[in-house]
This record gives sequence, C-alpha cells and structure tokens, in this order.
Amino acid sequence: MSTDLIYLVTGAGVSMLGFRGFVTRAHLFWKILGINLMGSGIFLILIAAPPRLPGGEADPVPQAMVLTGIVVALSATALALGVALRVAVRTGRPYLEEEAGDPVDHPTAASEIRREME
Amino acid sequence: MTDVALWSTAAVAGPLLGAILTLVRGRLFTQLGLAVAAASSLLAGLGLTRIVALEGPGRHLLGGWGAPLGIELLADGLAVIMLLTTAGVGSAVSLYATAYFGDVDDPGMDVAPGGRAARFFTPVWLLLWTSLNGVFLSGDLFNLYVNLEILGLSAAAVVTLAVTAKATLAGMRYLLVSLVGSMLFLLGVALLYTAYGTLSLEGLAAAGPTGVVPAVALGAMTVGLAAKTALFPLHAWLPPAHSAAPAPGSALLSALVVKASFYIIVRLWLHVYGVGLVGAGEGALLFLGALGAGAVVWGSLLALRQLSLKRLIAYSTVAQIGYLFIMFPLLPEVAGGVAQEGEMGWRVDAWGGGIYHAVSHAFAKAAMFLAAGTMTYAVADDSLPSISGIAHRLPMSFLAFGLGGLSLAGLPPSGGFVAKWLMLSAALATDRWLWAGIIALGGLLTIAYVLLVMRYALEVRETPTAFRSVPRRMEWTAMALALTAVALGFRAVEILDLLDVGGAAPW
Amino acid sequence: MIPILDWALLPLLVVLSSFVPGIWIMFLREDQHGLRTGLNMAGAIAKFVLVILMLQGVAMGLSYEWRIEVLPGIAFSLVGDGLALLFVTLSASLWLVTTVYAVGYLEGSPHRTRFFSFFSLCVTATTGLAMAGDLFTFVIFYEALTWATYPLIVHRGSPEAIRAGRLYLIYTLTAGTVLVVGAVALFAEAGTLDFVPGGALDPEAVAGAPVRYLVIFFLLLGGLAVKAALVPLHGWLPTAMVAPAPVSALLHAVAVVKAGAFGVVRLLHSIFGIELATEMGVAIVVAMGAGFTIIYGSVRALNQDDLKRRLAFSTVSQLSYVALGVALLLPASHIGGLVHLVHQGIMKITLFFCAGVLSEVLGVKRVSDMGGVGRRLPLTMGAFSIAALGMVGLPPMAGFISKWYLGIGGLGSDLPWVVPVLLASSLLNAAYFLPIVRTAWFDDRNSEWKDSGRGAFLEADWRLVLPAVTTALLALGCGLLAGSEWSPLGWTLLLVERGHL
Amino acid sequence: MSALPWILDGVVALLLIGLAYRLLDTRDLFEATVLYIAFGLTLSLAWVRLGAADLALAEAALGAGVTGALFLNAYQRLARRGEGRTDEESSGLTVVDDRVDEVSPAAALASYGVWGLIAGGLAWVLVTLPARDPILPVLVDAALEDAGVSNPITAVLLNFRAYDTLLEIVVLVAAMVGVWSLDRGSREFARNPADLGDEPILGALSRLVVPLAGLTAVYLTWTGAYATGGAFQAGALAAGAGVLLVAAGFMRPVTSAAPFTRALGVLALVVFTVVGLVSLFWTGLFLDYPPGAEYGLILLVEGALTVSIAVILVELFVDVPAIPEDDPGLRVLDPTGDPLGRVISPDGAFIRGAEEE
Repeated sequence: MSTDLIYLVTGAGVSMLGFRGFVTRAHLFWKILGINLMGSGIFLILIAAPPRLPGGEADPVPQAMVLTGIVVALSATALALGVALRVAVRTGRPYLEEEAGDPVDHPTAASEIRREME
Repeated sequence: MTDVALWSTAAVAGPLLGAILTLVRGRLFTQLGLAVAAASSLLAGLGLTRIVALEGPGRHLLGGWGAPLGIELLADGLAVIMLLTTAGVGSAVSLYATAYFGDVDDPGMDVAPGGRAARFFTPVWLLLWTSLNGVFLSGDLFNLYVNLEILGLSAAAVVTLAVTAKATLAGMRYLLVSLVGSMLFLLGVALLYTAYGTLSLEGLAAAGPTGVVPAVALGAMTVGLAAKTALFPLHAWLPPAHSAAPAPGSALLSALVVKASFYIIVRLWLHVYGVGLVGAGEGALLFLGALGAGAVVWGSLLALRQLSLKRLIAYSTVAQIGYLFIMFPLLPEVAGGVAQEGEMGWRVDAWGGGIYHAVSHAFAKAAMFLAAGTMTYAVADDSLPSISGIAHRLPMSFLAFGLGGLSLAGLPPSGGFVAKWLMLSAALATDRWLWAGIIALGGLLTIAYVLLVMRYALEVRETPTAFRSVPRRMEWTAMALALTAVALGFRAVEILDLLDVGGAAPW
Repeated sequence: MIPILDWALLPLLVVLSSFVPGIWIMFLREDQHGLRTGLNMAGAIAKFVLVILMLQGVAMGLSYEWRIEVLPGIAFSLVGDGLALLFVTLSASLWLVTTVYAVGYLEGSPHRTRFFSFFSLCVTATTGLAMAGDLFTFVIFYEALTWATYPLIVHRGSPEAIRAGRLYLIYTLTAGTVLVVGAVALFAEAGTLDFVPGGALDPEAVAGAPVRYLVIFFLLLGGLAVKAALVPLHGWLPTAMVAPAPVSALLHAVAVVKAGAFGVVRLLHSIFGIELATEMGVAIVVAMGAGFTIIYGSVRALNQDDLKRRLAFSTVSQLSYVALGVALLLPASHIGGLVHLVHQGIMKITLFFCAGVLSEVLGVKRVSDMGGVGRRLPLTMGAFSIAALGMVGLPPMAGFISKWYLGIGGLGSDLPWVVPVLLASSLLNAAYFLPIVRTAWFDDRNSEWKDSGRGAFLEADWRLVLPAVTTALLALGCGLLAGSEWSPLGWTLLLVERGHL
Repeated sequence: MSALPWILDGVVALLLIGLAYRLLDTRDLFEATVLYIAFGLTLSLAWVRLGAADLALAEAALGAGVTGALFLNAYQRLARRGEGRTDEESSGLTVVDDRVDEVSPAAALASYGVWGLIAGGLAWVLVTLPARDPILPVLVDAALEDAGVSNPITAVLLNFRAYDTLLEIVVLVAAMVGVWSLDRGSREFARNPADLGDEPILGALSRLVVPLAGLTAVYLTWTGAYATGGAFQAGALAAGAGVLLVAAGFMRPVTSAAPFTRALGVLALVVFTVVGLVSLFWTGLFLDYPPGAEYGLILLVEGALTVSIAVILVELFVDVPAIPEDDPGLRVLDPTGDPLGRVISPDGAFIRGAEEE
C-alpha cells in the first residue's frame, strides 16, 4: 500500500515537473523531454493508483495501457525530434521562436487598401 | 456478421488499408489507396446512417468481448453525421490533392522540394482519415487517446510537408501542443480509471461521474482537447499551422481535424458527464461559452487584419470554432435558473445548431481553403494583393470561395444559416439576448473578412501577376464542397432527426 | 380551364425562370452575346407568361403553394396569393421591359456576362421574396437580394461605385442580421412564421408578453426599414445611384426598395395584422415615420441638381406612401398604399429609364443642363413628363389614383396630420418635378451634348426609348383604366373584396 | 515488516524526482540526455517495485533504450551541425540552451511553488480517492481461459483490447511515415558506405551481441504468451541489434526508398488487419478470433509485430537525424509563399507547373 502511495505522489510530481519543463523551456529538445517526463509521470499514476491484485501484481489493464503508451510516446518523440532537427536546419536554431501573441503580417489590411486606393 | 460490424470495420480498416496501399508508391497505388479509403468511408457512413436511422444506435463489440473488458465501437446519430461529413469532405479533398500535388511518378518530383509532399501526402492523409473515423466511432477512453495520437502525429506531418521554415516551425508548434494535449487527456483517463475502474464511455456515464476526481479529470481532458481544438485563448498555434500547410492539408485540418477533438469534448461533457443537467454545471457551460464568444470576436478581428489569404482563413477557423462552444451555454432549457436534477433537459435547437455548424463549417471551410489553394497555386503567392483580379481568371474558384463564405457568415440559404438560426432560436427562446447578440455580431464580422478577400479578387491590377493555368479538378472539387454547404440549408430536418438518435441527453 | 393553372409548382417555376438563366449566364464567355441576350429574354418572357397564368388562376379563385420543410416547424414555401401576385406581376412585367433596356444600355461595355447574370439573380430574389409564404423564406430571399444587387451597384468598378457598394452592404447586411434575429425571436415566441392574411399572431399571446412582441416588431421593422429607405435609414439609397441606369431603375422601382416596402406590408398585414399593430401602438409609429420620411425626402429632392439623385430622394419620399397607407387602419388607405406600390414602381422606372437615356445619349446628368432636351428627345421626355406628372398626382395619371385613396383614408383617420402631409408632399413633388419638365421643353439648349444616338431608328437606340415609352403608357393606362378589374386598383379591390387584406 | 522496502521505494522515488528536476533544469543537452536515460532505467526499477515486470522490461528497452538512443542520435546531429559553422547564429550553441533567462532564486522558488501546488493537489486528489474493488482484473481473470494466452497482459494487448494495439502500430507507422516525409530520400547515415565493415570494435561487438539479441527477441516473442515478454520488448531488442549492425557498418542504412523496408515496416499492420478482417468474416466481429485459433493467430500477430517494430525502430533511429542540410534551393522559396516550393523563381520562371499551361 505504502509503495503505491509513494509512487503515486512521485507520478504527480514527475508529470508536473515535465509539464513545467515543457512550458518554461524554449529549446525544442527540452520541450520534448518535458512531454516524455509528463507521460512517464502519468504512467506511474496509472499503475500505482488502481487497486492492486491479491498477489501484489499490478492491474493488467493499465499495464497494457502503459505498454501501449510507451510505444506511442516513443513514436511521438521520434517524429518530434525529426521536426525539431529540421527546425534547427531551416531556422538555424532549435528553438520554438516566440511569436508575440497573435502576429499580424502587415499593419492592417484596411490601411493597406486605403494606401493603394490613394 | 451484422451490418454494424461490417460498416464500422470498413470505416476504420478502409482508410487504413488505403494507407498501406499508398505506401507501395506510384501513381496507380496512390489512386487505388485513395479510392479504397474514400469508397469504404462513404459506404460505411451511408450504411451506418441507414442502420442508425432505422434501428437506432448500433454497437460493435470488437473481439467479441464487449465493454468494459473489450472495446466497443458506437454509432449514434452524432457519430454517423461526423463520419459522413468526413467522408464527403475527405473524398473531395482527396480528388483535389491528386491534381494539386501533380503526378507522383514524375521524375521531377525528386528534384522539386515539393516532391516530398507529393509523395507522402496520401499516406499521411489516409492515416489521418483512419484516426478521424476511429475517434468518431470509439466508445472507449483509452482507445480515444490512441486515436488522438495518430491524429496528432499525422496532422502535424501534414503541416511539415510544406518545406518553408514557417511551415516547419508551425508544424513543430502544432505537434508539441498536440502531444501535451494528449498527455492531459491521458491524465484524465488515468484519473477516471482510478476512480471507476472502467474505460468504457457508457460505463462511465452509467457510473454518473460526480465529485472531485472526475471534475479534475474532466478539467484536464477539456484543457487538452481545447488546445487541440484551438479554442481561444489556446489558439495561437492554429493560424500558422493551417496557413503554412499545403492547401489540401489546410482544408483537412480546418474542416475535420479540429472537429475531432471538439467531438470528444461534446461526448464527454454531454453524454458521459451530463454536465449542467444539475444547476452546478451551468457555470462551467457558461465558461466554455465565454471562451467561444472570445474566439468569435478575437478570431474575426484578427482575420480582418491579415494580409495573407490562407492566414485570414485560418483565423476565421479560430472564430468559427468559437461558435461550436457557444452551443454549450445555450443547451440548458432554463437560462440561469438552478433547476433540480431531472427537471431539465437539453435544448434540441442548441444541440442541433452546434452540430449543424460543425458540419456546414467543415464543408464551407474546406471549400474556401481549396479555392484559396487554387488561387495561390495559380499565382504562386499567398498575399492578398497578389490575388488581385483572380476572380476574372478563376471564376469558379472565386465563386466557391464566395459560397463558402456565405455559409460561414450564416447568410441564407446555406447550412451556416440554418445552424445560426437554430442557435439564435435557442438563445432567444430562453432570453439569452447577449448570446444572440454575439452570434449576430460574429456573422457580420465574418461577412467583413470574406468581403475583404473578394474585393482583392475582383480588383483589376495594371500589372498582371504571373499566372499559370490550374487543373480543372481543383476548381470543381472546391465548388462541389461549397455547393454542399449551401445545399445543407435546404433540408435540415433529416439531419436533425438523425442527430436525435442518441441525442444530446446523457447516456 | 387550362390544366397548368392549378399546378402547385407554378410559384417555383416563376422563381426558377430567372434563376436558371442567371446561373447559366454566369458560365458564358464574354463574347457570347447572342446566347446571353437570348437566355435573358427567354427567362423574362417565360416569367411573364407564368405570372400571367398564375394571375388568371388566382382571379379564378385558385391559390398556389409549394413548400419543403427545412427545419422542424419551418418550411421554405412559395405561395401565389393575391398580395404576392400584386408584387410579382409588377416585377415580372417591369423586368421584361428593363431587360430590353439593359441590353441596349450596356451594349459594348465590359463585364456584361457578370452583369446580366446578377441581373437575373436579382429578379429571382425579388420574385421569391414576393411569393414567400412565410417569414423564413422571405428572409432568405431578402438576404439573397442583397448579394445579387451588390455586383450590380459596383458594376462600374470606380472608387465611387465601390464606396457606394460598401455603404449599401453595411446598411443592408446589418439590417439583414437584425431581421434574422427578429425572425428567430418571433419564431421562438410565437412558434410560427407563416404569413396569414389579417395577421398570424394570437392577440392573447401578444397581450401576455407585450414588451417582447414590441421588441420583435421593432427588430423586424428595423430590418425592413433599411431597404425601404425609411428615414433615418435611407443613407445608402442616394449614394447607390452611381450604378448603371437599368440597375437604378430596378433598384428603385422593382427590387430593393420595393422589397423593403413589401416587407413592411407583410409585417403589418400578414404577421401582426393591422388591428393588433394598432392596438400595440406600433402602427402609429410606422405611420409617423412614414409621414416624416415623405416630407424629408421631398425637401431633400428639391435642392438636388443631379437628376438621378433627385429621383433617388423622390423614391425615399414616395415609397413611404406605401408604409403610411398600410399603417392607417382604414380600407381606403390600404388600397391607396398597395396600389401605390405598383404605381410608383411603374412611374419611377420610367423616370430612371429617361434619366439613363439622357446621360447615355446626350451626356446630360444634371437638371440645370437639361435645357431643350425635349426637342431633341421628344419621345423620351414625353414619357418623362407623363411619369413626373403622375408622381405629382395630377389626374388622370396613376399617381392620382393612389393619392386619392390615401387622401380619403387620411380624411377618415384619427390622425390630423395625414392629409396636410399628403398635400404638402404633393406640392413639394410639383416643386421638384415641374421645373424639370419646364426646362426640358421650354428652355434653350444650355450644355454640351455628346449626342451619340443620331441616325437611329427612333430618336435614339430603340431599346432605350421604347421601354420608357411603354412604361409611361402603362402608367397612364393604370390611371385611365383604373376602373378595369385588371388594373392594379381593380386587383387590389378584388383582394379587399375577398378578404385577403 | 522490514523498513527496507520503504527505503528502497523512497530512494527510487527521490531519484526519479531528482533526475527529472535536474534534466529539465540543466542547459547542457548531453547531460540532459544522459540523465533521461538514467531516469528511464530508474523508472523500470519502479515498475518492478510496482509489480509490473513487463513494464520494467519495456521501459528499459524502449523508454530508456530506444528513446534515449533517439535523443543521443539527434544530439549528435545537432552538435555536428554546430561544429562546422562559424557564423555566430549556430556556433555550437544549439546543444547548450542559451535561452534560459537568469531568474532570481525567489522567482524560481515561486515558479516551482506554484507547480508544486498543482502537483500536490493532483497527488492529494489521488491519495484521498476512496479505495474501490478491482473490476477489470476480475473480468480479465475470468476471460483468460478463452483468450488463447495465459499472460494476462498479452491477453489484454492482443485479445481483449487488440484494437488498441492495432492502432498503436498505426501510431508507430504514422511516426515513421512522418519522419520519412521530412527527409528528401537521399542521405547518409553516420558512416560513409566506403567504410562498410571497417570498425573493429563495433564489428566484434556486433558479432557477439547480434545473434544473442536475435535469439532473445524470438524467445521474448514466444514467451509473451504466458510470461513476461512480448512483441514490443522483443522488437526493441531486435532493433538494438539492427542499430548495432548499421553503426558497425554491416548493414547499409535502411531508407524509406527501399521497398523491402517499407514492406517489413507495415507487415504487422497488414497481418493484424487481415487477421481482424478474417475474424470479422468468420465470427461476425472484428478481431474476434475464431475459437481454437486464438493462440495461433496471436502468435502470428506477435511475430509480425516483432519484425515490424524492429524495422521501424531502426528506421527511426537512422532517419531522424538524416534531415537534410540546409539547401540553398529551399531558401529561395520562402518569399514566394508557395508552401510546396514548386515555384523556384530566381528569374520569375516556373519550374514545375509550366507544362500544365
């Protein structure tokens, strides 16, 4: 029982650490790492939270879910790293460039029209 | 083998087999894969619609186990309508794409940077299609999660098919948001499984989730899904991603992909949780609606400020998504009243209006993006001034854009008009004048930005921009979608009847 | 009896008879003049014939209805009842004439494919709106009319035209939205949108929620008043006269403003019902608004030198006769108002035809430049004079008939200001029309004419002159033969007799 | 009751939290990557402690192993990219995050405080959740004898919730197709083809390890039916062998251009779908294996899964860092706005599309 509790709290901690990392870091690799840690934390919760079987075994259904989840996370990581590398190649830097709020291509379309009409 | 089993399998396995076929490569297999996917999706949609209309909701116990041990596919009115929408829009976009990307057997494809997109659009899109159909039919929380991941990965891959730095960054952002959204969804799934020991949507609905844990779970899932749907203020990823993708991809993302996560929100809020049936949930519904209203106003205002055609349309998607969420506060029968449990039902017109908007927006927005794609294809530029006078050269695309805009703005006769009529009716019948005002205002703003584009398209410039001819198929597929959006305005009764099967009431 | 007469599809066919050519023309090449004109004329003639058939049928006591259910309890319905036919006959016949005129007027100008396509769609929307069997259908065509007209207004593509078009859209689209909100509110409250002669609403229900119905009424009125150009919502109309003359003719006489006025008639007659509207006190508001608009429009028309602008303000003024007549709770004023709907259309289209001829043939656009044009264009100016005198209300012109009935109604009304308003308006009409007639006939030529029409079969291109003459004769006939049962007055009286009003 | 388990769990938990904190806090990408692998290995300890042996194996192989390898691989590419450059924009800084703002300890504390509160709330919600009886495990137990396999996890994965697993393969394939779509089809892996087989240490290692790994993979696939193991762990192991072969130069890097690779990659998808369809036409329900044939079909699917997973993982390992170097041709495209870059127009001419005129 106590084992479960420890890992439950750990899961909550790790997942939120991951989420925080995702939010605060600008470097793409850390963002991806953050998502992975978030996933690992949630997997911990999935296994530690439901009631244990009499023999101390974990519930097989969440186990299967986590197994699936690990493969899914792996796939996502692979694609994300690929795209991140291409970002590094195309923009020169592996960062998610901050767009300040909602960017506007040009001052305003309306003023553009006005200028053209004059 | 029951018909439900056959058709629901076809809906998922058809596009999947199509995707496998297209991986063989070559023009023949690309077209074969698309044909298999489109045919099976259309047939599945129609077959399931027939069953649902005649016999009521259908279910398919995958593996023969049934919930909660196994996974069930569920087909009710809402599901089949989304399936049909996806089949219709998907087929048209597939046809368009075969012309847009050119001949994949062309050796020049290896040289052109766009060759990659031409080769890989079809498999990526068919995997996307698989997951869309999978989401609409799924009756299981974890299965929804897996579908969402396919959806997220393939949708991001659609964006990064475009080679520009902008597109790569936009795709990266989209992928990250999508992944975190899925994680939040998974957190909700974990919490619900912990609390109730089942993953079946129906099982959870039967358990009647109330209390802290389900609330936290719903909160986490909703935030994750809202980020994927690009609900204001989590919308910042959408305009770059949808505008940078190749045009058929933009159409699919705006028309269908955002609807999938919206669909799950609807399922969870209405069918599983039944939020708001008791007075306490109304605040949450109002909150969703307020975000929707914010999206309508903010998205429209920003659309008006864009000088890039596809970005303008993308902002319009942000705005139109807002309408989907305005549905929620209009649902309760009594405005602001704290009703007792069981006394209150959902308003049929709000429900019908919201879903009808999702459907007609899918057709209209796909038509607009395809038409815009045709225009940018012709002039190889995406800025509004560069399409000056295009109306005279591509009249059919221009018309398709206009008709799509007509439906988007909710002007009669169109599907968008019917949707707005229904939502207005729900708002006015319960004296929610503020919501009615926002719905009406959004329509006017929509007209404004649609007209902005049309004005550029009509204007004749002294110096004609370079122009290349456009395959005819790209013109009439957009037109067909636009006409469908308009035609939806003439006969809503059957669709609303179909929506009634399963309805908005909690399971 | 001709079997086709009781065919329920007739209203739909009337709508389609211009819709199909409109769409077809859209896909023609610019140089396919013959086919385009042929399609136009075929559509116009077909519509005219179909309407005549329906007219026959209704006269024989038949009624037409075609509907499909769109939403639960809401149908898309086209009906051919007396009131609808009054309007639809007007638009069908005037469209026929205007088509001839437009073909002549636009000869050699660019973008004719687009023009004639939307020209047909515009009439489609008007006839659909005329035959709308319920508010839902009416709203659909009302909005469609906006879209069909916009390309016509901006047709010339000049900055001025585009500005006018934008103003037009801002006014009408906002109005359309208000109308939709009103219609939805009405449906949410009353549960029906059908047009029923004498009013569709249950007085007790209205009495139960008076404020709510008041709000609904003003939402609907606000939506309609913009197109009907009731002051202060008339701002778009004088600007919109930058459009080509046939468009102005259509706009002022047949389509847009008439749609608004007809909508007000439907609102007062077929939704609320005059008695209920009077009881609620809203009819008086409408009447006062109309009265003010009549005077305001006339005063503004006085000092316009631009001929089309003067005519535009005249429209603002004249159109409110319809609203005024209908808003007064008296049979005579009803008859006057409804008949004026038709008479004003015929007379105003004549005036715009003539203005178009003047600017096209002579390049004359201002009243002060019109000296001596009567001698150069006697047929045209003859037509103009007949219509102008009719507008003033001189017997035995058509305008006299409507003003006569309106006056009788005004005398019987409780409102003391109605008759003075009518009198003042007639004087003002005379004050801004008669100088034009005098200048045209009796002054000497006082401006440069480009004079492009010499050597034509008539004084100018027959396609420009004949339509004007035809409508002028029609206006004259409506007055002279008012006693006939086929005149607009006769038809209106028939409607009253049958209890349709 | 001894205190040992407590201490062990406490250490593992603290290690997990500490590693997670540190790897997300550091600026050095290499350090972060290594810490991530350590985290994965520690996590598999936690899985053992939680009675989930299958997960422990999978975590070590996939979570720590393959994912870690992917990160290392990508890191290497990024670092290599930085080396060659002299312009300040990308001079090796890319593997050191230079975008972390210096924050005062108070601000950092506040940030962690807020996130800690959220985590604490989450933990509190979970800990205070009233206990419930196991529901699904009971059903799993009851249905196990009809499942064809005796390992409950395999039964869930390949029978009760086989549909999920089918879609999971779709996820993997989607990632693979996505990665393929990123590169331009022609690239080199870390080694020059000329150097094939010219790596003595790696060569010796692979001669030793690869056959062993292959055997173990087959065994794991087989044993998954009744004991810890299964296609995913086996596939990961085989993939490791494959990566070694590629790295040692025994195998030409597999590319998306190779039809054979593509075929093996989607093999599992095809087999799984066909099995599902056959059962649909046999029993009337998708993936409802015909009675008696469950074990055989599951084994068939597992075998195909092992092969496909191994191939796809090697693919991802090879393909991810093979994103093309910046191409001057691409630079020109951006201003034109055509997202497909089909209009290469330094002189305003269309390269593609011209023939359609």
